[in-house]
Amino acid sequence: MDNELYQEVLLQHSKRPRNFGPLENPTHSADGHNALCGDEISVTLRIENGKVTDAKFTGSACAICTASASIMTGEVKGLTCPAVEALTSHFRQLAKEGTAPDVPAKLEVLGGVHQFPQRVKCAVLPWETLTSAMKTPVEPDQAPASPAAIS
Amino acid sequence: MDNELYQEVLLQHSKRPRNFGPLENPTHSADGHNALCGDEISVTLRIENGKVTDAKFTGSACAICTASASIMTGEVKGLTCPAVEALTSHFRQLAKEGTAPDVPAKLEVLGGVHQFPQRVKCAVLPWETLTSAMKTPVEPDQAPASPAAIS
Amino acid sequence: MDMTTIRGQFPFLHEAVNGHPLAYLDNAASSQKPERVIRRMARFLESEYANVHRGVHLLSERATAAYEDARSVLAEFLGAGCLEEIVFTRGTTEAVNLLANSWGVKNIGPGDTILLTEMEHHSNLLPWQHLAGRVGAKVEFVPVLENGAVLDMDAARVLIAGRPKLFAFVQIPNTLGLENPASELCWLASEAGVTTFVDAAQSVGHRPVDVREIGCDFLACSAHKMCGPSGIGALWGRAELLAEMPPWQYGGEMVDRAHYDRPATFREPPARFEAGTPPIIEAVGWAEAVRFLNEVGTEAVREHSVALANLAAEQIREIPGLRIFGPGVRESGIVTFSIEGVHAHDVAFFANERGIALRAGHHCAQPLMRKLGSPSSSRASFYLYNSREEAEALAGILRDAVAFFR
Amino acid sequence: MDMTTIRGQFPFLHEAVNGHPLAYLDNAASSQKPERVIRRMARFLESEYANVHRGVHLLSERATAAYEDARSVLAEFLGAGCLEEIVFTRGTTEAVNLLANSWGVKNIGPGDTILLTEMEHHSNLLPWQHLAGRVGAKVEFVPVLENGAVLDMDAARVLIAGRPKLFAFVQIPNTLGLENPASELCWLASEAGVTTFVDAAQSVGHRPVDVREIGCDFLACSAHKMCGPSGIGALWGRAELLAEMPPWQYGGEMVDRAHYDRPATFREPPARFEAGTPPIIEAVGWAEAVRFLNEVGTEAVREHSVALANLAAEQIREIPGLRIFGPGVRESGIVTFSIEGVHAHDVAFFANERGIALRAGHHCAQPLMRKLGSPSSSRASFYLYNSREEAEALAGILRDAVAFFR
Ligand SMILES: Cc1ncc(COP(=O)(O)O)c(C=O)c1O
Ligand SMILES: Cc1ncc(COP(=O)(O)O)c(C=O)c1O
Repeated sequence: MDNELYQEVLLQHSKRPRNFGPLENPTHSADGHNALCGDEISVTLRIENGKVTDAKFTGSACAICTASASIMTGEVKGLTCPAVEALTSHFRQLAKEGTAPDVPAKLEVLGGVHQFPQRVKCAVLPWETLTSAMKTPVEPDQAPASPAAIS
Repeated sequence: MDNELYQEVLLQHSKRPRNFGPLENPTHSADGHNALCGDEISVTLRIENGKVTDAKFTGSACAICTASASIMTGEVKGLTCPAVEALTSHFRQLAKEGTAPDVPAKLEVLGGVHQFPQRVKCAVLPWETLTSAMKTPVEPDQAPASPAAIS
Repeated sequence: MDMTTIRGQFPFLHEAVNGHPLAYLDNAASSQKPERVIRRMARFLESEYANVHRGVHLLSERATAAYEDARSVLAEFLGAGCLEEIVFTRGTTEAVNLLANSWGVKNIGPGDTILLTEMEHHSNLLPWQHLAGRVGAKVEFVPVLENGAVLDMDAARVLIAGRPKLFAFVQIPNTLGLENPASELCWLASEAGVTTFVDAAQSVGHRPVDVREIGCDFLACSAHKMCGPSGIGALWGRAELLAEMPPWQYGGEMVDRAHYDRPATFREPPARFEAGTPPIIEAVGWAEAVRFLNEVGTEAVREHSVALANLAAEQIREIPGLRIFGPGVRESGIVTFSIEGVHAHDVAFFANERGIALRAGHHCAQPLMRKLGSPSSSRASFYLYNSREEAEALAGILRDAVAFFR
Repeated sequence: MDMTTIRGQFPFLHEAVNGHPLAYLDNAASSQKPERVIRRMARFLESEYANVHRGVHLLSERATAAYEDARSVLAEFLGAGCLEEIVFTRGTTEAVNLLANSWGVKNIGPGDTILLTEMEHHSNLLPWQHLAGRVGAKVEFVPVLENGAVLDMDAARVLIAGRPKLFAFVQIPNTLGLENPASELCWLASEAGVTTFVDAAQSVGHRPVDVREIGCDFLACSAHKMCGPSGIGALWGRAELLAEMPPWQYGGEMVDRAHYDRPATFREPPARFEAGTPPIIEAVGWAEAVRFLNEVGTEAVREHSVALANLAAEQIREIPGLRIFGPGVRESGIVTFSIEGVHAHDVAFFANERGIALRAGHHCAQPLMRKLGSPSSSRASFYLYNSREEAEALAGILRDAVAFFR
């Protein structure tokens, strides 16, 4: 297929996502889903001293969403929470408009979605889930809910 | 106006309706109305020994409805209740189809409405009200409700 | 407004009755559609149609884009804060029922008051009476004064100060030819902390309507009364109020997660209130109607319609026994009247034989017409494609009708 | 069926995607419209349009005649006892909501059971769950067996024998490619004194449907899924049941007498259930769609669609990791599938680039798809204008998608 959506590097991320799987001892987590197309994703974080020290994801999602989550979890590791928030808002702009300031080169491959309005939500979903994860501390004795546990 | 609906004799009945006004000592009465065009009519009867001995009507209705009530009240006087029922069903047929068996000549002027489906209800309303009046004895100490009393 | 250009855009004007050109004066019941609305709907069906929202294929993308474009066109037309404030319904009636069953059931309880006016259309009366019966609230009415000439503003002030839970009123009634001072009423209500709903079925597309200028909380209108198709209307509501409202109808598109054994969770407005396949073709046609009206200008539409109504009213007022309801000078394109000794139904029938389309009956305002002493009346209502000639023809025909029937 | 003639009547077939002809396989979501339906609606708007019911003028008479003609065309198409048994709604979803809020609220109380199946569309699930929550009733489900191949008839017998107040089930689910034995289920229910509702959104216009033959009490369908416009559908109900049902929405046209100070009285069905200006243009378009389908023959439509679904299913079944839901042999035009390692959303996107319109997602049947272990799947659904070539193209494109994404 010859279009600007599924670029090779994006396909690689979707076929072999990084940071996919359960995170041990997460401090924060959240589930996200796209009611319209069926993407389901969970993001788990370890936040220590105001910094994201580790980030992983699980779920069942389309190539765009999976690649976005794969790249995202790599990029946010080591950032302070305010830096993650800033990056998230730049990423939203990238997905909607095709360009945005201060976006790491690795994320730019996702700029192509802006030409496909129905897919923007797929690219943005991991970031929305990340935002809600940062606000949702994990109760010590309660394992994070995985999407599979919902059915 | 030149059409088969408002024939001269019908217009005369609507301008100077017969049997219009309150009936003294009615034994039966009912109100009828056409929610779609605003015809309001009351029919009062005196029924003695299974015969309609007197019939009158009041109300505010269009020319077709008024003429129909005027002719109807004249025609049913002196008929037995079963005969009124039979006549009513023949009249319905006349209004809907333009002809019907056993219809007194005076009623035939109303056959023209069948060409104007929206007016059939106007012609039939007095007869429907008559039917329900025959089933509704007047309580001795309760005057029949006139449509004006409703507002 | 250039009448030749405008009339040239309405195909229905080619129709005739008994050889008479058709003068359509039944606009308050529903309006005719310009060529471009008819064409837009046909073109949409030929090359852009599919179900909306869930599809990733070409036609579904086109249909979704056209449907959501309609929402934003309407949002802008009404001065909405954002397009999520527009909920598509079947029409004004469904919008009021939605509001009563969602906002109403949540916010109105035993002993509460719902304030209406005496000049409401049945669709802004019956849903509230039913709700009041269901939850044990009561309904009060701001009276109409002097033969229907004007709303009793003193009474309105007193009743609003009594702090009803809701004040729901019509901006332009479909009977009286008057216009209520919507922004003043909403200002009084909001000072008293009273939520407001404006029935704008007769005003949107007939005069400029801006929800922020009016200052209401909710407003409803119907496409078919403003050059658009049947089958669609809208409820506009302030985003923060819509966000707190429970769903009313349940089904596809409005749900977030559904389960066999647990209650579902629902999406944000407007999706929450649009269960099932929405009126898609209708939204597209409506957007085209709004574009058309924007080009003509709604203030020009208002001036034209009111001028014709005044012209007609002045001429028919001379007829002995004829009574016009409402104010001496028309404030909308509507002229409702009764003629002593001639029933409205006969008037309309007679006028039709000469090519003039009038409406007869209670105009879905039974209690009002009963109060005014005329359970059945005739109505001529004017809109942008009507002409001076049409307005002038009315008086002659009514004179003939009087001669014929009286 | 002569495919060249049929395809020639559908203007959308002139569309192309990236130079590929458009193969529209999203019919279960909504169908395309033949030229004659599009033309009929335009012609109606040009020379017959007005509001219905209350008018005595020419256009109002024409519009009323066309609107009521549509009711009788549909009544005959469904085998209704009389035309008063047809209530026009926005669609199937609104029909179910009407039934739940009118018949349901009146007849279902605390401790009662509403019986559904596990394969319901959200629109025949959520209104009942909401009603159950509101009145304190409970919802039970007839299970689906073996990968969604068939309804568990033994369980159905037991659950029906438990005498639920209502058994509401889908005749042709929009996911599984199966058809439920509607008359057998209704017979079991009526033997047990259980009222029945059939969701016929996917069956009316796709196979012969006769309400007397099915033996149900209520049935609903949507015009847009059967070559008709959006914005209209119908609830059919037995006259004696409709007669006992309270109104649901309130407004113009459905009221007999309205008052300021007393509850209103209401008209007989169907008027009682059609508050406000109805979908007029839509009814006229729907009637034309029914005439078209009557000429083609609904049994021929069924055979054609099922044959194409079987053809497609046989070919795609060979693809490694591809799983088709439902029975081995198709009973409707629907083929829902998932592919291991390739998400449905990507499949649909990929197929669209080659001109094939598929649907991806939960198909408004979240609990079912979750039970089948596939929250998101792809669906190809066939209708009368689809061709063998289109069905055959599917397998090749899916192979390419697998190579691309896996
Ligand atoms: C003032 C007013 N409100 C509400 C309505 C109801 O609108 P609809 O029939 O489009 O729901 C009408 C139209 O009949 C109206 O004139
Ligand atoms: C089986 C079934 N029931 C109900 C519906 C709802 O129909 P509508 O969206 O037209 O209200 C659909 C269509 O989406 C369906 O497939």
